[in-house]
Amino acid sequence: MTESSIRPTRRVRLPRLSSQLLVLGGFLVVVVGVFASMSANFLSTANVLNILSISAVIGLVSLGQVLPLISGGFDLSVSGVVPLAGVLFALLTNAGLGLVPALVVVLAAGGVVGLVNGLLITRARINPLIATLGTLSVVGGLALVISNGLQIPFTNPDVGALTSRGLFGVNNQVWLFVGLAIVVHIVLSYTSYGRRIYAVGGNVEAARLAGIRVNSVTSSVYVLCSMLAALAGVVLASQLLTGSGTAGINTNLQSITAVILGGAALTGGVGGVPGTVLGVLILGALSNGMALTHVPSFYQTIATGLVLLAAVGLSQIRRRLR
Amino acid sequence: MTESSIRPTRRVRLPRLSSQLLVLGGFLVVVVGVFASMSANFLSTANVLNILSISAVIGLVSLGQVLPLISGGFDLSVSGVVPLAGVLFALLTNAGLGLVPALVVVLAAGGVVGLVNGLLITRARINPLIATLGTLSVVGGLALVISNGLQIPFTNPDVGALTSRGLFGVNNQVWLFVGLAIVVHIVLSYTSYGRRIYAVGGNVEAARLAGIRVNSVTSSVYVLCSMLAALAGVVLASQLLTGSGTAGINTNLQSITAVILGGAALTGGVGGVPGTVLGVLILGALSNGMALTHVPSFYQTIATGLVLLAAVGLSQIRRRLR
Amino acid sequence: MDPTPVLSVDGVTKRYGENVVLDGITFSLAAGERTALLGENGAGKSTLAKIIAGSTRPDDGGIAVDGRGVRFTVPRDALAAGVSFIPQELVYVPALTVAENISLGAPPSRFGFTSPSAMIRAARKYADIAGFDLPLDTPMADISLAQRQLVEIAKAVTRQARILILDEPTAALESEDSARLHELLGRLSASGVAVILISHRLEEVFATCDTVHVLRNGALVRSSRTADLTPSQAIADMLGHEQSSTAKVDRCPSDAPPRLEVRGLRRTQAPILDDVDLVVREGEIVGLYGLRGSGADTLAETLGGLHPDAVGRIAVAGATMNRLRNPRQSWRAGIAYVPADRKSQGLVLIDSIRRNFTLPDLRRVSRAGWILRRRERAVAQNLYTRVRVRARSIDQTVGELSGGNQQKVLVGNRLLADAPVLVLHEPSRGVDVGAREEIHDILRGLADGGTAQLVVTSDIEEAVLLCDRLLIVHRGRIVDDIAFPTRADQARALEAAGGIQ
Amino acid sequence: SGGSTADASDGTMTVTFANYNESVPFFQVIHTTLDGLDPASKGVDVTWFDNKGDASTMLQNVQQMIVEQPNAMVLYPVSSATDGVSKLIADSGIPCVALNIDASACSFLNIDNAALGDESATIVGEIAKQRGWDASNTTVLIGQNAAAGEGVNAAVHHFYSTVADVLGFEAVAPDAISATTTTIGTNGIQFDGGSTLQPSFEAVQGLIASIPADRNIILYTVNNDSTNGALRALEDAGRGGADKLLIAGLGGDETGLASLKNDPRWVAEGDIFVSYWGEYAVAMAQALADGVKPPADVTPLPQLVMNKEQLATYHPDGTTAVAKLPPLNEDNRFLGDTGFLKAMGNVEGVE
Ligand SMILES: Nc1ncnc2c1ncn2[C@@H]1O[C@H](COP(=O)(O)OP(=O)(O)OP(=O)(O)O)[C@@H](O)[C@H]1O
Ligand SMILES: Nc1ncnc2c1ncn2[C@@H]1O[C@H](COP(=O)(O)OP(=O)(O)OP(=O)(O)O)[C@@H](O)[C@H]1O
Ligand SMILES: [Mg+2]
Ligand SMILES: [Mg+2]
Repeated sequence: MTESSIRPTRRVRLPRLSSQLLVLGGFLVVVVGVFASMSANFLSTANVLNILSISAVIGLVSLGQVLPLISGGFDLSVSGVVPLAGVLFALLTNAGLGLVPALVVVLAAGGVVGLVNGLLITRARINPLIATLGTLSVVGGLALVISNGLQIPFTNPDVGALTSRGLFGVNNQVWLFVGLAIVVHIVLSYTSYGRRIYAVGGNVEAARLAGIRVNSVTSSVYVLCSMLAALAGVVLASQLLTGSGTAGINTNLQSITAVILGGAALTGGVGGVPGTVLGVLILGALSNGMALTHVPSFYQTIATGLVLLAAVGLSQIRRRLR
Repeated sequence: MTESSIRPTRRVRLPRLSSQLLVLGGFLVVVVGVFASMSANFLSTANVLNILSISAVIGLVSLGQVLPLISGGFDLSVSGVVPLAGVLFALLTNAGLGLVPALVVVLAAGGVVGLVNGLLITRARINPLIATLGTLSVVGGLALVISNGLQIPFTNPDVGALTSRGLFGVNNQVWLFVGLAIVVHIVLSYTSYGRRIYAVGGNVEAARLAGIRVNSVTSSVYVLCSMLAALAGVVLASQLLTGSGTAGINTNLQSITAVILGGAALTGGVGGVPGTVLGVLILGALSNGMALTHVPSFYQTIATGLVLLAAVGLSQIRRRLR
Repeated sequence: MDPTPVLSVDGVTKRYGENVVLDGITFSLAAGERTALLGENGAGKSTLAKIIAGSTRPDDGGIAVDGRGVRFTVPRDALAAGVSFIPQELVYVPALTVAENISLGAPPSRFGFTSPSAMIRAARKYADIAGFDLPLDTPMADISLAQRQLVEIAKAVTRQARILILDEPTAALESEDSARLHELLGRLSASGVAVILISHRLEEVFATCDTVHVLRNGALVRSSRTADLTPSQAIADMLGHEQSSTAKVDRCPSDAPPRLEVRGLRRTQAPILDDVDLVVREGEIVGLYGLRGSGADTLAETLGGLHPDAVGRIAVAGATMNRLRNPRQSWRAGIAYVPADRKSQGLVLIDSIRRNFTLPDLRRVSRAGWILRRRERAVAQNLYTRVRVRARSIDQTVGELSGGNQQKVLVGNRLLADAPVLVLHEPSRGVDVGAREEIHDILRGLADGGTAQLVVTSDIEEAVLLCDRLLIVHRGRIVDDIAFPTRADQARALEAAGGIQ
Repeated sequence: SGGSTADASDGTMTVTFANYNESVPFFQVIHTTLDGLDPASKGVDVTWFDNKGDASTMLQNVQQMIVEQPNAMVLYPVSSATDGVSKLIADSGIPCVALNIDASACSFLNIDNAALGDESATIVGEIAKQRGWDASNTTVLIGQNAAAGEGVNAAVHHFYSTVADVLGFEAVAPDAISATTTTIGTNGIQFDGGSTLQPSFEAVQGLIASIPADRNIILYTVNNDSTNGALRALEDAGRGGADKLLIAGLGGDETGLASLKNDPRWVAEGDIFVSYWGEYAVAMAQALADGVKPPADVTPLPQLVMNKEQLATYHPDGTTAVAKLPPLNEDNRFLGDTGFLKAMGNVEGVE
């Protein structure tokens, strides 16, 4: 029981985490390198800011999505929450509500959707796929109903300021994303709550026997996930200056992809923020780079699939070589 | 039920399966009853045939999807295989190839996609979500590339016959679905291959130690799933008399929903054809009934979500009461 | 005795369907008392333990802690009341490290914040208290079954509970670790912790426990002080009748041809195998005994096809290979391997007994890929009676069986194929004395029929009783070979396993 | 099929073009037809982007088009969620054409959907009236794309309103029909076909049993993909008889023109010359880059609702290729002054 018995074993864990992050980081560097060599514009400040400002929305959703994924589930309903939040935000601010109260209401609405997800999963014991697919239908339909299928432009001129350039010329939503990424990372890695999420995802029975309030933990991650999706919906609406019942309807698969690319598994118990951020950036750089280098649209779809497989395949090989 | 008293050991397993099927069947009856009371046309021969002929496509995909789900994975790429098969079938028959040779080529192409999925999952150890999402991108993109994004009407006038009314006035594709449902059911329930699929899904490590070729079994279910999806694509194209790169792009979530509604779990090892068929019929009756009673599309979306949650929630409650 | 018992169980009853699993169990436990729960497989011991620990709810009856009635709905409630529980089937988080598993649920934290180093420190403290040397920073998935058991014990210690329930903690432990555990239990009970120990190893029960409660068919048939009871009386209570003699059958030295021959088997990754030579002859039962990390497990796993990186010469019934690439290859070569961990490696818990029985040899019950239902039922029913599984029927889900009965299903399904070589890894893990005897009888019967058997066990007594020859493994080498071992050879075996020549 | 790289230095003009959704044939032909006309040979380099029908992709594309600093840009916006991208475009100062859906920072180039609906309804309505179809025996089936907003759906709403007028149904104002309307009085049903083949097929197959078997049916939708899907469902249900069904197409695409030519049920086609939208949009982009200010708020695209007789005049070989595009009018005459449209030489009266 001396130090020495602990030291050597330490080696095992750290490289395991960072090896995957390294592969992902390397992959991002390769993607960036390829596009930079193809187009001088790719690494221009303006374009990098573009990548970041576009990635912020899917990034926020992914920061939410990482929580249910670690806990062993996932949340398809974010694709309904994002447009619902945008529409709601537009309706509320247009009705004269201030930006902050409107934001609070929208986040609360997101929280309610998450709570419903949580209850369906923990109380009604409906599996996360069906539960969140069901709420996706309901919430997505609601977004269209309350907007009557129409686009709702903002009448409050201050809305655009939410996503305008801020500190160092970087858009506010990017800072928001960075800040929340740090917060979520700290929560996951350095709080008892975060460790409980990993425990629940790693083995729910073990967590239950260890006295963890499994149902509360599970419900809470869906609440947080939906709230982050609602926030992403507000950001997207303020980028578009319009509340739209169809804006953001692909965010569920995109965010799940980013999080899994970042090392999470559908079986739960693994994953984290650094990998997720890398996953978001890889997908963002890829889609921007292909548009910038004028890859025809259908080939973009094909290339995205191939790159996704390559990225995940590589980190698997790296893992097996250990 | 007298059977069971003679062979008392039988009692245990049958009711467990049928209790869930009963709930589902009951649910279907309720759905049908509600719509029948709202519209006299709902149970008209013509409309029932409509429900069946529309359900056949998603049914064929679901018969494929049930295999990966039982084996503990799932296949998102069917949404790419269905349109690819339709486009390919249109191009091949328009180029003068006979219907049967064209069908064989299309099924083989589907098989290749499935094999790629299988290899990605078993050899590259990429998880099924990412692997099949990746091939979905690639295959879906391919469908658009080879059709150049256009609809391809069939020039061979015999194509329509594939899905025309056949025996007893029921469309051919319905008979195809019924036949294949029986075949898949028999394979799953009465063959050693079927047993192995359940074992792999139930505990992959135990299956491996029991000497089962886990990789072959896993790969094979993806091959079969893709081939059934390709067949569904041919049926859909011949219903539409057009090969379209976007026809059938929702079949992945729809089929997974039907299979899970039918009692399968994402964790693998359970599920089967009878439940899946009921799941397909519930979804088909619901969507037909709402269209028939002129429910606006946004509300249809909401109602579908609610019914889905109700159906799964109910069978859960029933299961817990046991 | 203490006037208010720390735990009293009053008329606890539990039914599964029509099956009465526990029938009005009543007993109490004083602070510092160490009690043993004994009973056959399926008698209801684990169910009772789970009820006390709040992970299962009774249908009837109540529990009082410190004289106050409690109603646990989740394990959390029981933990809060001071009850700590290690279940029979270990439940842990494979992806998390040992340290994280030890502090699972209650990581050391200040204002809700914690850190990996704080968890390591806390875990080291409790591992030290328990006296275990654990690789704290290794994921749980990467350590051996025995080590996982130790982690679970350390985890239970962190709760600083007043009632500690251990469900067959020693089933997978070798003697040294068992001794450490009992020493730990002694210290805890001295400080006032009440201990409930469930075990099929009667010697340890009689050596360490103050009182004994015997369950039979869900009823409490005996509560007494250990001092007032003999092991054979306890066994009679468990079985409901006297046990037939367990005397060792005399067997002749074998000069039959080798069925399994291993030459120069090497593995460089830890745990290493260092030039292992081994012969098992037709009809011979060879035991393999070694301490944790010695390589005994690894050797068995290699023969099961789990370590393709172990290279040498392996000859099975004539065919020679230089390695076994996967379990299928080893199975096809004629080795039936019973893995150590029935839950993760052995059984499909959501499937029925029948399906589990026939899974490894579906060919026997099918024709042209078509399952012959009647033949399958007959084969399964036959095995069911042969290994004496106690269940409702061959159609019961394996996950619903008691631990020992699951073990019988596992052993049974590997017997189906009549393989020429049988490698058994902890074959009687968690089975009761009667059933262990039955399994031993079956194995001896198979040996008489010519099957060559290699038995890896952490139970030295089993090794000595069952085997015709006992090989001792230390640091990846076979260091001793004891023919026809008797109880007298136990000390020699233990010394050799510890590296003392 | 990507455009060549934009390069303004050699005197050619660069235009970036963000299309609505290239996997949908309706939009795809805008791209392929313009590619086929080889704009580079007429001094314009066109670079293509695909909004993929997704508002955030559109946002990303607009950002990137601005990074490329073209001489002008064409945006086919996704829905009307355009205020955000308008702000970016306005800030960039790059001249911009909004095609079909308006964006405030861009000059709007569009067809008149309402007029298309009205004119189609007049043609079909008259034919139906001659056959003796009236409120007692006729159902009008209109197919919207609910999520696309009123701009697109105006065509079908106006169609119903006018056809109701002609056939003497209960009068319904176009704006009385919304995205959630399904039953319109006793003679109308609106379904949501999402502008695409399969969803239209499924929607109509679902509701077909609610239309009594002896009813005559008039079918009109927002585009021909949708119409074809609906038609397949009607035929499947045995409701496709030539004496019981009348169709007005919208799009002027290959299938629409072929059907107008060969299909007795298909009696009108709203030809919006959609294949040539790219040509007009690029011409307008060139005009804007040259500093021209369009005279009207909406610069009209050519459109014409054809009956069977008119088909041969405009599409003599039955393909979407036109002999001559219709002449310009006062509101879009400035397009004819651009070098691009002159070089194309396929618009009547423009040399
Ligand atoms: N996959 C693995 N990765 C890293 N270390 C491992 C792995 N498997 C086993 N070990 C380590 O090897 C050591 C011994 O393993 P194991 O228990 O299999 O040996 P054994 O000789 O069979 O022991 P015993 O018979 O006492 O169970 C342990 O310290 C364990 O941590
Ligand atoms: N979930 C369940 N459903 C149905 N029956 C169950 C369930 N759990 C346990 N049983 C039954 O309860 C009885 C008692 O099981 P229990 O696990 O308590 O036995 P045990 O005394 O611990 O046996 P062992 O020594 O084998 O561990 C067994 O017959 C078992 O089949
Ligand atoms: Mg037990
Ligand atoms: Mg061991």
